[in-house]
Amino acid sequence: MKIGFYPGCSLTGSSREYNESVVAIAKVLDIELTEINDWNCCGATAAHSMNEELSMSLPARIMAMAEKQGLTEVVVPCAACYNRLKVTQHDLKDETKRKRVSEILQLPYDGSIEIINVLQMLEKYGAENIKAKVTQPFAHKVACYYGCLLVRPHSILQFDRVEDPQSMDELIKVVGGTTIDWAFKTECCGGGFSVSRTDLVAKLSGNILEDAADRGAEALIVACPMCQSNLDMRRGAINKVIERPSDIPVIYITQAIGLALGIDAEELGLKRHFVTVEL
Amino acid sequence: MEKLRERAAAILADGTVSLVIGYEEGTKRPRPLFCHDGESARKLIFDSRCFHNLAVYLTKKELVGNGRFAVTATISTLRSIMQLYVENQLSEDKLLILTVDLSGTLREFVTFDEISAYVEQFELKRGEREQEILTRIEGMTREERWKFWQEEMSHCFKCYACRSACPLCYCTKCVVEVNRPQWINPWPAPVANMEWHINRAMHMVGRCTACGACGDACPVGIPIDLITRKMMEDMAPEFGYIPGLPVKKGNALSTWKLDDREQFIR
Amino acid sequence: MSKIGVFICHCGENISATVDVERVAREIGGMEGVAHAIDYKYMCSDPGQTFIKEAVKKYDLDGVVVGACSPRMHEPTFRRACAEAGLNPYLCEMANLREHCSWVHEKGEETTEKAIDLVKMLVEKVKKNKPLESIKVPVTKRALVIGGGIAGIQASLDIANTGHKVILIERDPSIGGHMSQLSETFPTLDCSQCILTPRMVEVAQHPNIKLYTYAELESLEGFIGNFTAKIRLKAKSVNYSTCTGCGACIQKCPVKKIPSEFNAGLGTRTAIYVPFPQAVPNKPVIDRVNCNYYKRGACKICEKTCQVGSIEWDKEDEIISEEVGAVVLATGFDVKGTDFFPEYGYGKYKDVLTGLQFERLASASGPTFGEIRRPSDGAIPKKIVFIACAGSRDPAKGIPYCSKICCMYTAKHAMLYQHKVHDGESTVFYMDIRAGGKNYEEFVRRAIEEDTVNYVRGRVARVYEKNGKLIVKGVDTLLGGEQVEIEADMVVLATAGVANCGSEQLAQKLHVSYDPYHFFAEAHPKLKPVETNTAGIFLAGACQAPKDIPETVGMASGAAVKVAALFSNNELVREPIIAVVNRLAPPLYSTCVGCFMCETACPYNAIEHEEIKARDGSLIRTIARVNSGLCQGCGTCVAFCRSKSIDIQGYTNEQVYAEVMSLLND
Amino acid sequence: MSSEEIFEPKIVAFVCNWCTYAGADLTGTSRLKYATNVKIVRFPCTGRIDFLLLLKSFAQGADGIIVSGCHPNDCHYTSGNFHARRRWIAFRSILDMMGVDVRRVQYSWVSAAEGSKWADLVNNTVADIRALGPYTDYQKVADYLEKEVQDGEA
Repeated sequence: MKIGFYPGCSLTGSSREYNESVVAIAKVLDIELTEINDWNCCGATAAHSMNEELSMSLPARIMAMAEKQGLTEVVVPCAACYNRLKVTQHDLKDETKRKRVSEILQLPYDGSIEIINVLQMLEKYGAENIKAKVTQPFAHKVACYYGCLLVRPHSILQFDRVEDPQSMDELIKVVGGTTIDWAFKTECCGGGFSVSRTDLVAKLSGNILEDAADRGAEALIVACPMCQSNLDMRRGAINKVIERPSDIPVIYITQAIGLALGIDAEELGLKRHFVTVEL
Repeated sequence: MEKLRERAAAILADGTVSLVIGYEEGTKRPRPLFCHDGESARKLIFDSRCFHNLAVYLTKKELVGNGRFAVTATISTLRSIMQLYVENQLSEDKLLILTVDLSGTLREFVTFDEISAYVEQFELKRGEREQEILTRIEGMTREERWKFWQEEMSHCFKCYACRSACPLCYCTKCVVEVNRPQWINPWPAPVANMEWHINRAMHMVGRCTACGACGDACPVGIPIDLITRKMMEDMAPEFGYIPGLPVKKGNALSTWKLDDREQFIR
Repeated sequence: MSKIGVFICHCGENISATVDVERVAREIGGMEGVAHAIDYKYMCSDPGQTFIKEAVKKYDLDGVVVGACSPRMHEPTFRRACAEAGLNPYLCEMANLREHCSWVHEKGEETTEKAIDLVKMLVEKVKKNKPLESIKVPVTKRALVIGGGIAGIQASLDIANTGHKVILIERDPSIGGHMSQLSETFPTLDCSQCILTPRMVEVAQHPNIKLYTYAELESLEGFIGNFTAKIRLKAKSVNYSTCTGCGACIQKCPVKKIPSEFNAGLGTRTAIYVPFPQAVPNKPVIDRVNCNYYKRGACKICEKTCQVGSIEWDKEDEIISEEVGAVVLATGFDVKGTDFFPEYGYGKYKDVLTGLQFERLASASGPTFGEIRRPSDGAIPKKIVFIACAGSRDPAKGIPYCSKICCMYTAKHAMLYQHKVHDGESTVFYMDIRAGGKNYEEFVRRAIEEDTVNYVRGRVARVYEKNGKLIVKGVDTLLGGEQVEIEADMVVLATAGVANCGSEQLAQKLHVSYDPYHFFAEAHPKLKPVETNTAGIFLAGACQAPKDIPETVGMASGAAVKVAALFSNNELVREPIIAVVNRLAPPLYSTCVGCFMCETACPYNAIEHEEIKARDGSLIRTIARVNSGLCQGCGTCVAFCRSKSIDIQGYTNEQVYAEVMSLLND
Repeated sequence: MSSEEIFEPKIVAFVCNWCTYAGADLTGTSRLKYATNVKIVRFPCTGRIDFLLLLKSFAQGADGIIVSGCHPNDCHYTSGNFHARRRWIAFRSILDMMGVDVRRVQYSWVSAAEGSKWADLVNNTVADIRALGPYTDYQKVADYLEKEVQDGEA
């Protein structure tokens, strides 16, 4: 299986382990990732809260570059980037906007590229094929946490059940894990307020962590760098505000699968987390 | 072919049918043959040179009478027969169809479905002639097409051979004979000719099976079969049917879909 | 040669201001076949009409053209005038000189010339007009009412009381519908069953009503005044003529754990069952899906217990046919289940209920005998949350409309709860309170003020279970969007009212149209709320849109009056604007060759097969014939007919052809 | 006609009684102005409109034609307009094949509530046809015998 690859900024910085684990499992599953040449930032929260044209142009350039490279399908592990690219693609269905953007970019853009997230890539790859490659079943009871950006707005992303998504749970089951039925799958973790309003993040992420812990989850499984860092990096702040401080680790779905595929923790970047991962 | 003759003779003999319509050797090319007895059935031939669409006779009561009769059918004839079934012009209990397939074996059909199952395998393709002329026409501008047809139509002297040859022109009173009002003047004249052929095409929408009989019949060689041919090719995708393969219920014009596509309605 | 009279109206100044009416009259007067042409200030006035009547007699006119306003306005007026003067009304046509000419153009040459053309056109048409007789169709004075809820019951009784026969069919084993499931009713809090059951009994006993329960409509053929309904009587497996309804079989039935439809799944019932104690008819049916005998071929305990031997094991569905003149659709509505709401637990939490389920809890005849208890553990909920607009007014959920009844019944529920659980605490999350209706607003105020129900304006984002409690996370938009979190013992969703299952198929059987949500469509949103687009079929109650009991009853009576009005005539009179297939002398009989393309084209199934037979009875030909009762006169068939064998009266080929020619000939 | 004086096209409108005719009535009651070139022929339904009428109109010297009825799903007869739509799809492609100028036939949906749409439709169509000029191509070949018969009849 060959597929285009857009890591995005987080995966080269705060969440390198996500990048590492994606690359690692891709290798084992022999999925050939072709990184987009000279890719740029998707604009994240900042751009679209300030300037519409900019917020569309940045993702549009990424996709235009991919088109230029002849890619037809691109996997975007970062939920935020995934969301921005999809939303832009949707907005640029509008003729006038598309014209405007391509004149800003000085690049042709036809929006034909299919943007998918990691979960979709693995679904495409096929549960059976993954199962076949499992060497050490991921025998853990975990809470799959999707966050906001992966599933909302449903009208645009058209991915999974918006209030009670299942795709990650399915993948965990495929690699031998069990998932808890809980209430905070798609609650907000505090997102971009990580720095400016750590208190808020502590409260919101706290609720999530607490519920997962209370229901006996050994770990939180995520597919979004922002969620991961809030739940992991901000654990100190979180544990200050919640009743029962918790040390359950927060790992990426790709890391969980990586472990099941027998890839060693180092390579999956499991040593990079703030909350020690012992799984 | 021998088998065909034997079978024809047999069914005539045992009274299964009172008539077998087929082909016999003609002076230049095969011509239609009406066998009422085993004797004449021996003259029957059936090969690639037989192209007359015998379906045209099947709706003529004075020829076929009220009894059961048989016809040796080419693929075109089969297509026409299917359409005639759809339009209640033939009844399955009155008709027995004989044909010889590519492998040379004799086949018999009665019902619409039997024929359909067989005809399905044959795709309706443009022949060289059609291909040549149609690509030429398709290459023209609108004005050129208008000139082209004006020129062609100027030869038409309204002999209505096209009408007589067409198996689907079975109306007892044709629209040109309707005179209250006189929609289309029966005599040859530029507009009247134009109207006649456009009208023919409209009447053939969803019905024509592109047997080409009209074109073959035209004594002045106007490629009129291509008007219906083109129409059929254009409409097939629009209304989602397979060219030359009639469907049982409702023709393209007398049915509709909520999502019929069109770009010209403001 | 024809003698046409032409009458040009000034319409006060409306036409004459921009059109030179004198000139129009003058020029038309000179037209071939025009015997008389005048202009007058107000043609529709009494003197104006008198002019026409006199002219018809004086010049013995064989056609009249009135150049005035739109025919959609005054065609009937002038046709009547002609009829009174002894001229066939269908020989009168109107030229639209006002809406289509004087009002849309400036004063000037062209305007007058256009006016002349328009009149000319109609003169040419009238020359080809033929006298027509309006069509009379007989009326079968029996009504079919589909659905035995309050709407169907009311409609049946009203029709029956006008002295006409009614056939009432109900899908379930008993009539009563949703209303019989309700505890108390707003705004009066009187017991639903107490007011309904007498009506149910009345239906059963009414001499003019024939009741078929456990029956469904199979098909409906025909047209207004002349329908044939095929009705499927589902096998009850119990002989009602001998069954005494003693109920012994029900006591003994070993299959006891079937969720009861009547109790909205909260209670259970047996395999042989009467849906509820006050059922009409109060006799059981066997639910073959769950019955041991039908499942495994063994049991038959009910048969042993039955004193009168009423059990009929191998009884099969029966299809009967009834002739009726009108149909009332009263198939009601349904409510969304809790499983429609992922954010509220996808129906996996036992103590998250629908409003209908709460009705059963609150009902004295319900599974808890009127005590509010949690389905999960039978405990009495101390904290209860009601969520209004669960699904309704939510485009994301595909239900953008307001279900209308929820605001009221939610207020009622909260009220009932407070009356039953005095130390209880109830909260209602709402978007808006829609309490339009007599004493409705007052009712809601009472809930808030006297029964201290806590109303929170805001949506609930999520409901989830945590250590035996239901955590309700919502927002209070009146307190600056403050987040609210309630640990509730029970949550009641005022789920959206939706079209009843199968309504789409039913609509297709009846050829009535339905809206995107599968509610049946009324003929006109304002002026024809109980009619459908199919003549002779009427609507009553929530099958048209969610509505409360008073509205439903009102609508049902409305439909009943429409039926009664229809039945007040022995025959129906219709405009003769219909298609006809030409008939000629033998040997042709008709130019129709019977290809029946018209048949597939006709939206009303009005094309019939007519067999032309010789004296000896042998079939000569089969040609098309138009059923004048079914034909609505669209003329689609006419445009199809290759041999021009079918034509439409009032818009014949000759007429329209003449119009077009006159317009362009000069 | 000399080139400087503006050309007044002859346009026939075939409309259905329930939507477009009523819509045109509304144009009147709302006193919206439009060109006098268009004359309306009333039909019960677009389903009734025979393609031959369109042909005859051109033969009789029409420079343009408007065909208009109820929007899809609004047909008074539930499906007449759907039938019509199919007919026009087929008819248009045949006319085009024969080299007839299909731009001269303007199809439209105008509801009983769209008085202003009707006015615009008429004005735009008049403008378009004016731009195309008289349909002499067709009129040239319109045959004299036919004319004579017509005059004889009329």
